[in-house]
Amino acid sequence: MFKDLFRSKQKYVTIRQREVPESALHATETVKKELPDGLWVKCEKCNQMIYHKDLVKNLKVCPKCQYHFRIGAWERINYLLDPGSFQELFANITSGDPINFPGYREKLEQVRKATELKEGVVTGVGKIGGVPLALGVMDFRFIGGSMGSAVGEKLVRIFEYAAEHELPVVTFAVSGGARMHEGILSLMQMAATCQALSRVAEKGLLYISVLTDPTTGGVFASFASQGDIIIAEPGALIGFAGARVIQQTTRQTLPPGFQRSEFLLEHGMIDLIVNRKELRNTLARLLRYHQRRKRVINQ
Amino acid sequence: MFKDLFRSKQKYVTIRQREVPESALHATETVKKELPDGLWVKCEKCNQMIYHKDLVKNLKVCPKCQYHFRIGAWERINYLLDPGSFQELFANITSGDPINFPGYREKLEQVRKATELKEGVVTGVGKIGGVPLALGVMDFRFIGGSMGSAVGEKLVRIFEYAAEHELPVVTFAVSGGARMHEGILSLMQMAATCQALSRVAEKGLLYISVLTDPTTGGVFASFASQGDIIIAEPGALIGFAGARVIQQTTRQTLPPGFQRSEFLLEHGMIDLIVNRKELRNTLARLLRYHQRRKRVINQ
Amino acid sequence: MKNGSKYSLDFERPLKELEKRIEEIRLFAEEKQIDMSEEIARIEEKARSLKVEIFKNLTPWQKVQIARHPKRPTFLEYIELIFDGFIELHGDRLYRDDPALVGGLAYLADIPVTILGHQKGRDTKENIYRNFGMPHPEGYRKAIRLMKQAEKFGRPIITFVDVAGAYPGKEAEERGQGEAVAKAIMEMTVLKVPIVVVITGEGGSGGALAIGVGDRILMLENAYYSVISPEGCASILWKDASRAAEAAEALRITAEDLLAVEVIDEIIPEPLGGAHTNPEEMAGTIKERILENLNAIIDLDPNELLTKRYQKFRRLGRYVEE
Amino acid sequence: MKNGSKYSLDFERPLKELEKRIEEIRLFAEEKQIDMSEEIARIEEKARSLKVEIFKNLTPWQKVQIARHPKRPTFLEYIELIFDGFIELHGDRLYRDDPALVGGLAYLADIPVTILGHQKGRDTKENIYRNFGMPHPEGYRKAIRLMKQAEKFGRPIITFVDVAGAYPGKEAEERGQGEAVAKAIMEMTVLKVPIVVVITGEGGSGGALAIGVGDRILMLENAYYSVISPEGCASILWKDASRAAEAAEALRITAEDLLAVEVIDEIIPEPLGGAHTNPEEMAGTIKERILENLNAIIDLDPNELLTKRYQKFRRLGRYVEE
Ligand SMILES: [Zn+2]
Ligand SMILES: [Zn+2]
Repeated sequence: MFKDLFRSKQKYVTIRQREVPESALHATETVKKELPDGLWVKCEKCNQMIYHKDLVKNLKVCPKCQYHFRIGAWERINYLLDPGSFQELFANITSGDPINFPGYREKLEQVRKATELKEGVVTGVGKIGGVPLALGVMDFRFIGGSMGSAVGEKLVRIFEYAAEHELPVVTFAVSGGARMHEGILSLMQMAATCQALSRVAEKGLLYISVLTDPTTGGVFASFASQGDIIIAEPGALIGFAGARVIQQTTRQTLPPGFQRSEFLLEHGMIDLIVNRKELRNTLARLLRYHQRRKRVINQ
Repeated sequence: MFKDLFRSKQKYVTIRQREVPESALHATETVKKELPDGLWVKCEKCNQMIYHKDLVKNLKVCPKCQYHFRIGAWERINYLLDPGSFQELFANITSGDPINFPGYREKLEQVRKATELKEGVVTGVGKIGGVPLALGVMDFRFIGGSMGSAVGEKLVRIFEYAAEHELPVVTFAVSGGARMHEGILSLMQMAATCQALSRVAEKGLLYISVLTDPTTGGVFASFASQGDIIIAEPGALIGFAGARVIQQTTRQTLPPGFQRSEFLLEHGMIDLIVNRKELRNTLARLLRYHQRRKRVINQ
Repeated sequence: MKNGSKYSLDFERPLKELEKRIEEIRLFAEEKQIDMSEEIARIEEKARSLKVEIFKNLTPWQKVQIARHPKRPTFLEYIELIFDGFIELHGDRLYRDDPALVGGLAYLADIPVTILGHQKGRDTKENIYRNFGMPHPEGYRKAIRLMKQAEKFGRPIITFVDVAGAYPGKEAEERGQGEAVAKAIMEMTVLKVPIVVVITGEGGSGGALAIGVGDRILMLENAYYSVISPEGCASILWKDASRAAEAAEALRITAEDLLAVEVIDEIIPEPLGGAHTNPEEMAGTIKERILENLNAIIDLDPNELLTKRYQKFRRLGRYVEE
Repeated sequence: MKNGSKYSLDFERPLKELEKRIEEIRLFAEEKQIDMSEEIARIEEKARSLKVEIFKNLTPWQKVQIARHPKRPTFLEYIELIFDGFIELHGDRLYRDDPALVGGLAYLADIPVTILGHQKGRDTKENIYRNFGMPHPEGYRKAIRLMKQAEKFGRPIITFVDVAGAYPGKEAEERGQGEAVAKAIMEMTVLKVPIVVVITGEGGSGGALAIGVGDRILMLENAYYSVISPEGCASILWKDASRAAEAAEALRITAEDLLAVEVIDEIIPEPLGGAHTNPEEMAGTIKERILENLNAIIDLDPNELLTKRYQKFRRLGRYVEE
C-alpha cells in the first residue's frame, strides 16, 4: 500500500497538467505584446471561444462559465490597487543557486526572460479603497509559484514591514509548493514566513490570505493557511498533498471537486469564496472593518 | 425526524436504567451498616458472584472482569488521599429550593437521609503522595450527581481557593447533568464553574479532571471536559447527550461501546484511562510532574 | 399582521375567529353597500382588547409556543434589519462549516462588531440544511474562532440565541459536543471585549449558553431560556411528556422569571401578538436595546469588564449557607 | 551487532559476506579442532576496516536507506532508553487520537519535560496501526495541544522527528492537513519554553518541520532532512523515480550538508553500522547531547529565547540582494 509513496510524490505534475495555455497565463502587458487584439481564447472549463479582449476586460474570468484563468502578479496589482498607489518593495531580492542544484541557474534565467519577472512574488505597499496595506502577490509563471529563499525572504520582509508600520497585510497565494531546487532552505521558508506572520499577529494587525488556483504544498501549509480571514477564488485547487500522490499512496478515489475552493469552504478551512470581479470590493470592505478607530478597545 | 426531540430529552433515564444495585452504590461506611460481611454481590457486567468483602477490598472493582462499580465521594477520598490529610471545606453550603420546584424539598430530605451526604459534591484540601491539592468529589447517589446551585457554588469556591492558595485541583465527576429542580440557576452553574476554572488556569495551576461512570450533560459540557489532563475510569459512560435522546432524535444506531471511556480516548477527548486501583499512583505522578520547581521558566 | 397569520397557535384561535368574522362583515357590508363602519369599529375594538388580554397573560407554555413559532424571525432576518454591511465568515478551520451557527462581521450603527447566532431554517429545506438550527461541535468551534478574532481586533461581540439545544447526534458526540460547548463557555468568560447576548427565541440549555455568556443578557418578551426542555423535564419527572405545560411553569423559564433571578438584565418587549407579527418593529426595538446596552460597556477597561462579568455569573446560584 | 542483522542493505553486502565467511571458518576450525585464531583475527580486522570504510563514506542515498531501516530505533524505544517516568497523553480534544504522533510527560535526568515524536511501527501490524508514522491533522493538533500545555507549565519541549511526510490521504485533506502543519509551525515559533529538536531518522518535508521548529536542532549522523523525498524529486525533475540516488545527492539532505547551511546545530554521531546496531549506545549519546543543549538554553529569559529563535530561522534563506 505504501511502497509507492515516494515514487509518486509529484507535487508539480498535477498542476502542470492543468496549466492553462501560455497565452492566457501571461500578464496583460505581456499578452498584449504577443497577441493581436482580435485573437480568440478557448475556455479551459466550458470550452467556449472567448474574444481575448473580452477576457482581459473581464479580469480573465470566463464570461460564460465564470472559470477563473490564472493571472500574473502585476495584472492583479493593476486591477486591485487604487491607481498609482502601489509602491514595490524588496524588488532587489532574487534567487541565487544556493545548493548548486542541477539546471537551476538555467531554469531561473529562462523563466526570468519569459516572464519579465525577477522573482515568484511581488511585494510592496499600496491602497485598496483608500486603505493602506502591505501586499505580497505570487506569480505561478515563476517556476510554478514555488517558494524558495527569495520568495520566502520577500514575504518575511513584507510581514516585518507591516508589523513595523502597523499595516494590514494581504497575500495572494498561487503555488505548487516549495522550490525543491533550493533543498532544505526552501523548506525553512515555511518556518520563516510563519514566524514573521506571528509578529503581524502580535501587533494585532489584520492578515488576509487570498488563495488562488493552485495553492498547494508548503505554501498552503505555512503562511497561506494562517490568515485571520481566508478568501479563495472560485474553483481554485487548494490543499496539502497533490491528488496524484494521494491516489498513488492510498488508492483512494477522490470525489469530484476534491480540494477545490468549494470543498474547502464546506470543510471549514476558508471564510469566503469571492469571484475575482468582487475581490477588490470585498477586500476594501474587510480592510475598512479593521481600520483602527478611536473607539478601539484597549487590551 | 425531529418532532420527538423534546419529548425524548430524558437525560436521567438512561442513567437510571444502568444503575447498579443500591447495595453496591453505597459508600463503604453505609454498606457496612447495611450488609453483613458475608454477603455476596452480583457483578453488573460478568454476572459473577463476588464476596462483598473482596469487592470492597478491591476498591469496588470486580476482581473477575475489572468492572468499576460506582463508589461514593467519601470512599474515594478515603482510598485516594494520604491518610489523615483531607480537610473538608465549604461543607456548610447546601441546596435550597430556589424556584419552589414541585417535590424538590422532599427529594432533598429523602436523599440526605438515605446517603448521609449534605450535598452532591464534597470539596476540600488534602495530599496525594505528599503533594497538596484542592479536591472536588461528586457523588452519584445525591440526585444522580446533578449540579445545582450548591454543587456549583462548592466547585466555584474550591477553584477559587486553589487559585488563591496556588494549589493544583483534581475533580472527580459523576453526574447525569444539571439539576433541573433548580431550573436556569442550575444551567448557570456551567458558566460559574467554567469561569472559576479560568482563574485556576490564569495562575498556571494544574487541573486534572477525572471522569467516572457516568459523566454526562452539563457537567461534562462544563468544567469536567476542561482539564489540562483528563483521566477516565475504564468503561465509564461519558458524553453530552444521552443515548436515548440521540436514538429518538436521530434514529441512529449507536455502536457498542458508544460514549464509553475507550470510545472517548479513541476520539481524542481524554488523555488516559486508568484503572481505579492505579489512580492514586497516576495522580501522584502527575501532581509531582507539576510541582513548582526552582528551575521553572518565567513567562 | 404582516407574517405568520397562517400558522395560528391554540390560544390565538378565539382571536383569529373574531378577526375572520370582522372580515366577513366588512365584505358583506361592501357587497350590500350598507354602512356598517360603526359596528365594525366596535368589534375591532373588542378584538384588540381580546388580543391584549391574551398576549399580556400568556402562560409559560404559550410563550414556548410563540418562541418556537415557525414564522418567528431568525438570525439572518434580524441581521438584515439590525446590522449593516454583514460579511459572513465561515468555518472552524478544523472540520466543517456548520450552517446551524452563523457568524461574521457587521456594523451596528457605525460600530464594527462580530455577530454570531443560531440559525434555524425558514422552510423545511433550509431546516434540513441548517439542522433545525442545532449546531454540531464545529458550529461552536467556529464561534470560538470568530470570538477570539473579535478579541484580537478589539471588536464587541453580539450573539443571538435561538436553539432547541446543541445537536444530540452520534457524530456530534464523536467530535466532542460536550467539549465544544464547555470550551465556548470558558472562552466567553475571559474574552477581553464587550459581549451582548440577545435571547430571541429558544434558549435551549447548554447549546444556548455556549454563546450566551456575556456582559449584558437581553431577552425577548416571549423567548424562553431553560436548563431542559419542558417536554424533557415532564418525561423525567412524571414519565409523561404531555405534561410539558406544567413543567414549563415549574421550571421558571420566561423572561420575567429570569429577570427576577438576575439571569438576564433586561426584557425586550415584542409587538403585540409576538415578534413574527412585525419583524421590522421587533428588529428596531432590539437594535435600540443592543445599542444602549453596548454603549454602557464599550468604553470600560477590559479588566473592569472582566471583573464585572465574573461577578455577574458568580452570584447566580441560590443555595443555603449555614 | 545487536539488532537488525537480518535486514541488510545493498551496500552492506560485502561486509555481511565477510562476516558470514568468518563465522564459517570459526565453525570449521572448531569442528576440525584446528587452531585458526590468528587467521580469524586477521580477517576480523579486515572486516572492521571494511566496515569503517563503508560507513564513513556513505553516499546520501545510502544514508537515506539507513534512516529508513526497518530496525532503526523508533521514538518509543528512545523514550524507554533516554527518559524516565513517561506518561503518554492522548488526543487532540477535537476529533481523534493519532497513534502516529506520540506525546506526553517525562523526566530527562530530573527535568520534567514534554516530549513529542513521530512513531513508526516496529512490525507490519503496528505500522498499520500507526499509519507508518505519518500523522493526520489530529496528530499535529495533539502536538499543538501538548506544546501549549508545556508552555503553560513552563516545561521544556523535546521533539523527535522521524517521518516520511505528513500523511497524504483524502481524510487528512478534508480535515485540513495543511492548516494543521502550518498552525503547528506557527505555534512553535512563539512558544515561550525551550525547544530541542532531534531528527532521528527521516525528516520528511512539512510533516517533519511541523514538530521541527526549535532552539536547538540536533540530527543523527545518518538521518536525512529534505524538502521532498529523493524519489519525488527525481520523478518531477527527470520523470524517473529510480534516479532517487542522484536526487538525494542534489538535494543536500545529509546531516553534514544541513550543518553547513546552519539548518541544524549539531550532528549526533551514530554507532558504526548505524543506530540500529546499538540502540543503547545511540540513546546514551542522544541523551547526553539533548541535556547539554537544553542546559545551555533552559535558563534564558523567554524573550531572549524567542528573539534568538526568531533570528535562527530568519537567517536560513540564501538569496541574492542586489
Ligand atoms: Zn468558460
Ligand atoms: Zn465482573
